Amino acid sequence: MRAPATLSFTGKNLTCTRGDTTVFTDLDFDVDPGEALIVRGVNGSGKSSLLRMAAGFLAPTEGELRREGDLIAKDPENHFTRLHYLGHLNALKPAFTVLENLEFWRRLFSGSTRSTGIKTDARALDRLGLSAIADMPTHYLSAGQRRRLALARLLAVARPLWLLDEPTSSLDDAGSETLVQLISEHLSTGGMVIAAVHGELAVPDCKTIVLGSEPPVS
Amino acid sequence: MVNWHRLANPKLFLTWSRRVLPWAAVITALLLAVGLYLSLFVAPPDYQQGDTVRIMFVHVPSAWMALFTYTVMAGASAAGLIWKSPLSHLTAKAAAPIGASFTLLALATGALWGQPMWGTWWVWDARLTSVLILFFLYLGYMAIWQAIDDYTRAAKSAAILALVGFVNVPIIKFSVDWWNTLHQPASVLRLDGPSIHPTLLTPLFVMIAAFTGYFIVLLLIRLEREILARQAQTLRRAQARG
Amino acid sequence: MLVVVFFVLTVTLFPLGVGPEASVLRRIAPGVIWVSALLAAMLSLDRLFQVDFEDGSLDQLALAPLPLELVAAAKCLAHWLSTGLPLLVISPLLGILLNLSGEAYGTLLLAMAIGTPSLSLVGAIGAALTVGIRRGGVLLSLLVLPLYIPVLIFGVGAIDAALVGLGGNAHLLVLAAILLIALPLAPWAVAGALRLNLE
Amino acid sequence: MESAVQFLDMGGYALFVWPAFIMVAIVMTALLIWSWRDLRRERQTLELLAERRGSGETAGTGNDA
Repeated sequence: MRAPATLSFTGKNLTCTRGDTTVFTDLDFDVDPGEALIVRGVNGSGKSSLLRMAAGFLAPTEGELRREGDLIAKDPENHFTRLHYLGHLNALKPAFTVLENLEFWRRLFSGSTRSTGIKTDARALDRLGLSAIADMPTHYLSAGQRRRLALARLLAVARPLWLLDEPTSSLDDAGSETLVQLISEHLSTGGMVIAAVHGELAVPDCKTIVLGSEPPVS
Repeated sequence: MVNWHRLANPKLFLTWSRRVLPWAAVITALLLAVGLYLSLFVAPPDYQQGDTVRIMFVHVPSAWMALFTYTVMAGASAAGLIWKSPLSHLTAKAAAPIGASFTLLALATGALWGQPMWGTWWVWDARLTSVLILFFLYLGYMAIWQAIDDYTRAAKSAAILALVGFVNVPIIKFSVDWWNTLHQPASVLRLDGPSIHPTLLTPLFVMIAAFTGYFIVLLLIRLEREILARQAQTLRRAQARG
Repeated sequence: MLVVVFFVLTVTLFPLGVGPEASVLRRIAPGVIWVSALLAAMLSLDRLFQVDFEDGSLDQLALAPLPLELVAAAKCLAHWLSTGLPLLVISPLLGILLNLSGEAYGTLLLAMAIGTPSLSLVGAIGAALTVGIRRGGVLLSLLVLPLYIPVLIFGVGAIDAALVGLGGNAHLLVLAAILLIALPLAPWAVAGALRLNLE
Repeated sequence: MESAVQFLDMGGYALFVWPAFIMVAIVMTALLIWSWRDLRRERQTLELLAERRGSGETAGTGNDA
């Protein structure tokens, strides 16, 4: 193991109960900068719960989540502002155009003024092949295009930790390839990714944990 | 964060409450008997209101219990949110229907008391109106428990509502009192009379004590039922998956 | 804008119900305007957080660099600008509709200006508590209307006092006090309630 | 006997005093009985579940509220 990575994101014997059912118990994981963690498991095995817990939305019933050594529960804001969370829902307003949606979130997240952000928005849209329809209202977009727009948010504002819940859902092959490239680039710049997936996500040398049936293997 | 409250508390509570319940029931019964005897037989009729003043011996305790129960609910909700103990949320949930019943009793007895005096069943008196609004706060609290399926979310939402309601009770009381004095010159026959005659005080306090005892007995019963219902639900879920 | 139409429509119902006599209308004008404003403000509350909850924006709002309390305050302001302000602007017109006598208009505007923000703040708490609940709108009105009563009483009281010539300052001050209580507490309660929905 | 009738009359307000007391008595006892029956029913269902669980599986897990 390399020097104890101070920038790592770790979870120790996490237990998650939803209502009264225990979704998973004493689960450990740790992700260091430049590493990806793939979460597998059958439907309902708690993949989404784990990601929402990692994001700090859902407090673990037992166990601790630490980022760079300190508890995220102590200072959730600090954790929130340094992660991207991509859930099943894309958080897009149908009435806004593609560019307006991206710009809204970019300005809210980075707090930067309009001018500097224009270039990053354009680059993000271009990277995901949405430049052509930048001015189209979002409710005209297909599910795949909406998913790409949600992914564009990851590029528009640089944040070290990506939490992706089935990011490839409704993406076509080209889209999935782009996603894998984006993840690899993010990892190469020292970013961290935790992704819940079904099927394959061709990210080289990444850790995997499986929820549900058999005990997690790291 | 330390939540040792959570684990030990319910079982500890159940053993404790089963021991306390019979005693509380006996004391309450005694208080009720004494109170009824005093209010019906011993207390003299009021020189102005005659015997209708006896209704005060059930009206005032009911209204007082309605407010007391809401305070208990707010306190339990605050404790539930701060120390994250489900027992507190269950206490508030168990208390709500009791409080709502007391508000209804207060309104009904108030109408029965007001009728001979003002010839109408409902009087927009400041206290009666405040109790009516308190009844709506109770309905809102109970409705939110029903509306949300997930237990933890329902408990916390209800707790927030109880606290928001609690902050508003004095504001509502103040504004209704002010509104009442504006529209109705202070009527001589205020519900509790110009000043309560000393001989009426003792029965009143005994009745209030009896009502409080009744509240505690009922709360313990309802709380135990809530705890057992939760445990049954967990067992059912476990078996469904087991 | 629908809110304003609802407001005007509700107020016009009263003369049809109560009868057109000017003296009666003048007497009940403040009450009618305020009750209608209350209902109008409450109508648009359930969309305040429900839409964001359903399309996933609520999660992203929690990830924004500003605290959730500030997001809640911004939502309350947005609700006031979209409902409270239009109601404020149109209320004199309704005063005319109900033969409200001349000297009360100043106090009417002042009372509405100080009172309607409290409606948005307190209403936002109800909206946040009923996010994600089926048929939450009905529950929302049950939760929020009792809490609106103080604003109603002192809002109408201010106008009545102005009509009688005493001047509604005392009532406006109480309305301001209610607002000052709601200003810090409401966003805090709303944020607490929203966090529940993040789980 | 005479004072009994006079007592029941409540100085002419019998129609108001007695209903008030009776109503309070009815509501309070009804609430008490209803809650008590609820509790007993809950205890039975819990025992039932516990038995089935006991026979069903060996490891009885301690559960809490």
